Amino acid sequence: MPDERLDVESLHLWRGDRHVLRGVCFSLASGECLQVTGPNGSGKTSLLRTVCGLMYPEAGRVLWEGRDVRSDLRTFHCALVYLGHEPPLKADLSARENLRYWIGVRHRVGAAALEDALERVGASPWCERLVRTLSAGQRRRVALAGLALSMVPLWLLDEPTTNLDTEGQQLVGSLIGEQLARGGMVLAAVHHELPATVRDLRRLELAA
Amino acid sequence: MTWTWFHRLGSPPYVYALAARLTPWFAWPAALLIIGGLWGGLVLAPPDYQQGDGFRIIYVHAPSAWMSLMVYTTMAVAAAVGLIWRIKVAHAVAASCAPIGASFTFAALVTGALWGEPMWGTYWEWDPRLTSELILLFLYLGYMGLRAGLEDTQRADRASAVLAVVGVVNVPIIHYSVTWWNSLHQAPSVMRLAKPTMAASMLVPLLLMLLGFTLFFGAVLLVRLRGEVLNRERSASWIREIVNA
Amino acid sequence: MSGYGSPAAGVVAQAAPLARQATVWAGSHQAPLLDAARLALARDLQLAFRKRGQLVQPLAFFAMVTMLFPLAISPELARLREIAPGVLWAGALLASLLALEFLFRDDAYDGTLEQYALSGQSLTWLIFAKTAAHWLLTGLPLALMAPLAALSLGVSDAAVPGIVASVAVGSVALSLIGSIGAALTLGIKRSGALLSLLTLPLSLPVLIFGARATQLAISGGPLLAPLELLAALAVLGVTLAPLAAAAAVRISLE
Amino acid sequence: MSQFLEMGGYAAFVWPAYAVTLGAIVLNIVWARRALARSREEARRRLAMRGEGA
Repeated sequence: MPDERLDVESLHLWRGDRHVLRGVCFSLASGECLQVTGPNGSGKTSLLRTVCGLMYPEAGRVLWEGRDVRSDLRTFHCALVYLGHEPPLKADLSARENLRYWIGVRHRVGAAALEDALERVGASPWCERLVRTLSAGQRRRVALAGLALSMVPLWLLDEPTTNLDTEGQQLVGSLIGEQLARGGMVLAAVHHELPATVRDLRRLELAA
Repeated sequence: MTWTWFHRLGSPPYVYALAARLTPWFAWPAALLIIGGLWGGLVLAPPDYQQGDGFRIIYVHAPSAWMSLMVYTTMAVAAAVGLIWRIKVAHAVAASCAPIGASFTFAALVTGALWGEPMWGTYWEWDPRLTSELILLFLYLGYMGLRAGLEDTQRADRASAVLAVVGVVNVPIIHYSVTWWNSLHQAPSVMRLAKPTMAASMLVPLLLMLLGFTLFFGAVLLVRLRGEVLNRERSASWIREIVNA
Repeated sequence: MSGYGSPAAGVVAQAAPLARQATVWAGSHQAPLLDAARLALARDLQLAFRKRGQLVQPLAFFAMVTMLFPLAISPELARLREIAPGVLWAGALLASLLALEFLFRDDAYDGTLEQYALSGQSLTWLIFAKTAAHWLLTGLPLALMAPLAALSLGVSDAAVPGIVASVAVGSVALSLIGSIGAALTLGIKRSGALLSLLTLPLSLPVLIFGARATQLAISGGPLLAPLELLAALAVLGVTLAPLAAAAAVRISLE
Repeated sequence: MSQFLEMGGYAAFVWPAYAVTLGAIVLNIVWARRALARSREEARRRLAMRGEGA
């Protein structure tokens, strides 16, 4: 297996009484971005959570480099980062502390890399402030800094542009672009289209 | 070959049909055994030389206490199977067990207290067996409370399964600690179950009752199991046949 | 749930060099497990010290409970001394229960638990680290405060070391047992009563051995036996409870 | 017969104990049947709902 590769084979997921995912199939190779669209409640978030192994599908498999991720979830998790609806930040820690803990649990973070990431998302001026004092858009930027810090091949993004201004949305576009250029892959559930700067974009439409 | 029956036990329609077919095979022998045990225990068995006719409570107390533990163990084993192999039917079994076990634990407590009054002169004695039984009741209530608190059936199944397994690991520890605690504070209890010298005329009705209660548990479990299996199925066409039948 | 070997370098690092020499994914820098656990512990401690008010609450509660008994029973020290072990342990049990509700709740809300579960680290260890933080923030302070409460109940100061030891060891087991209940009740609104119903029966052995050790400490008897039993419970808890709690956390994320 | 009912002076304890246990048995039967009926009803309702939706 020379390349990182994600294959999703006919996922079926039920939530209570609802058949949320009805045989979703796709695959992602190095340098590819898949944009998942669909109306509210069509299962975009569920798809991301099922792919990363938080939810357990009734049928179907997720393969990473040709192997079922269920056989070794930890290895798969080392290769991905998942960004949910809400940035995973503690209100009572500063932006910088949050990043240090969040990403530090995954892998070692150098001080310089941390500052670079904060600089990159334009968070340097306010990175000492407690997250509870930050706006929703600023929090989203901190989460993006975490994304930039975690050098992993697979990004799973749930509505990455929510709450961001135009400039912030461009930032998401360029971060994704860099990730693809590195040979990484991105799976993004979006309501609003990803910025046009993202090339090699493929689409997956989920029905309601 | 030998595994096919095991796999079929994971298939809801098969289990539903099997449970329906098996129920009478448990229910009728259970009824006969319990009636026989009652007759033997209340009429045929002679009064105890120390406790007189008061000892006859044993024929309902001991089977209830046996049920409380046996059902909990069954529940925990089913829960563990469901948790490890993600078998829905196993979770359905575990969920069916809890109310049955809780009701008999309650019965064991009440009959124990009613036995205690003539024997100890008080309804409630902090006897290790009764105390453990009381805690077991709390474990059942906790299990059912957790199930009730979680709305999503799948989550309720898995979370309550963890609790059942944790509980079954704890039951021996709790019993040991309560016995240890009791030995510090009072003389050994007066109540002695299953004396080795128990006469056959006393023992046989007890065995009949124990077996009868166990089969009764099987029958009730099978009825409840059908309901729980239905609750966990969503679109299968076999449900249509059952519901419209 | 955590039966894998150490994630070590991660498969990415093995796969990447073949295709793209240039890209080095972070999988190759996966933080050692102990570093990750230490970071999780440090995060919880730092957060707790940012909210000192919440830190004091269980202690204040414990003091209040201890105060209730002299008022409700009698101010006679001889009688209070007799019931002191029960008062101390019932108080400690309830106080540690009070703090349990917050063990995972905030982390579940803000997505931290999700990130832990997806970190590639052993969730069991991270949960253990969180439980350790919980003990440092409630169990240990309670153990240090228990002698004060005991002295107010007429216990002689010779009993202080025994009381501290028994509450310290016993509260380890209490925190661990409680972590299971706290993880199971995640996502249930108003889970306080349910949490008590789940946790208290399981905590009973701790109460029994702990109160006995305290009693022996007060009467000057040999308290090693109950203390050893308490320690055994704590060890059993350390080995099993984080596994169960991690399983419960995963279930809550499903 | 009345001697049997007296239970050697223990009637006040023996009969309630039997009553409670047999009560538990009867209640289990009733509850189990009711639970099954409820599950069937629920299943029927869900099928009907899906039928209308499709």
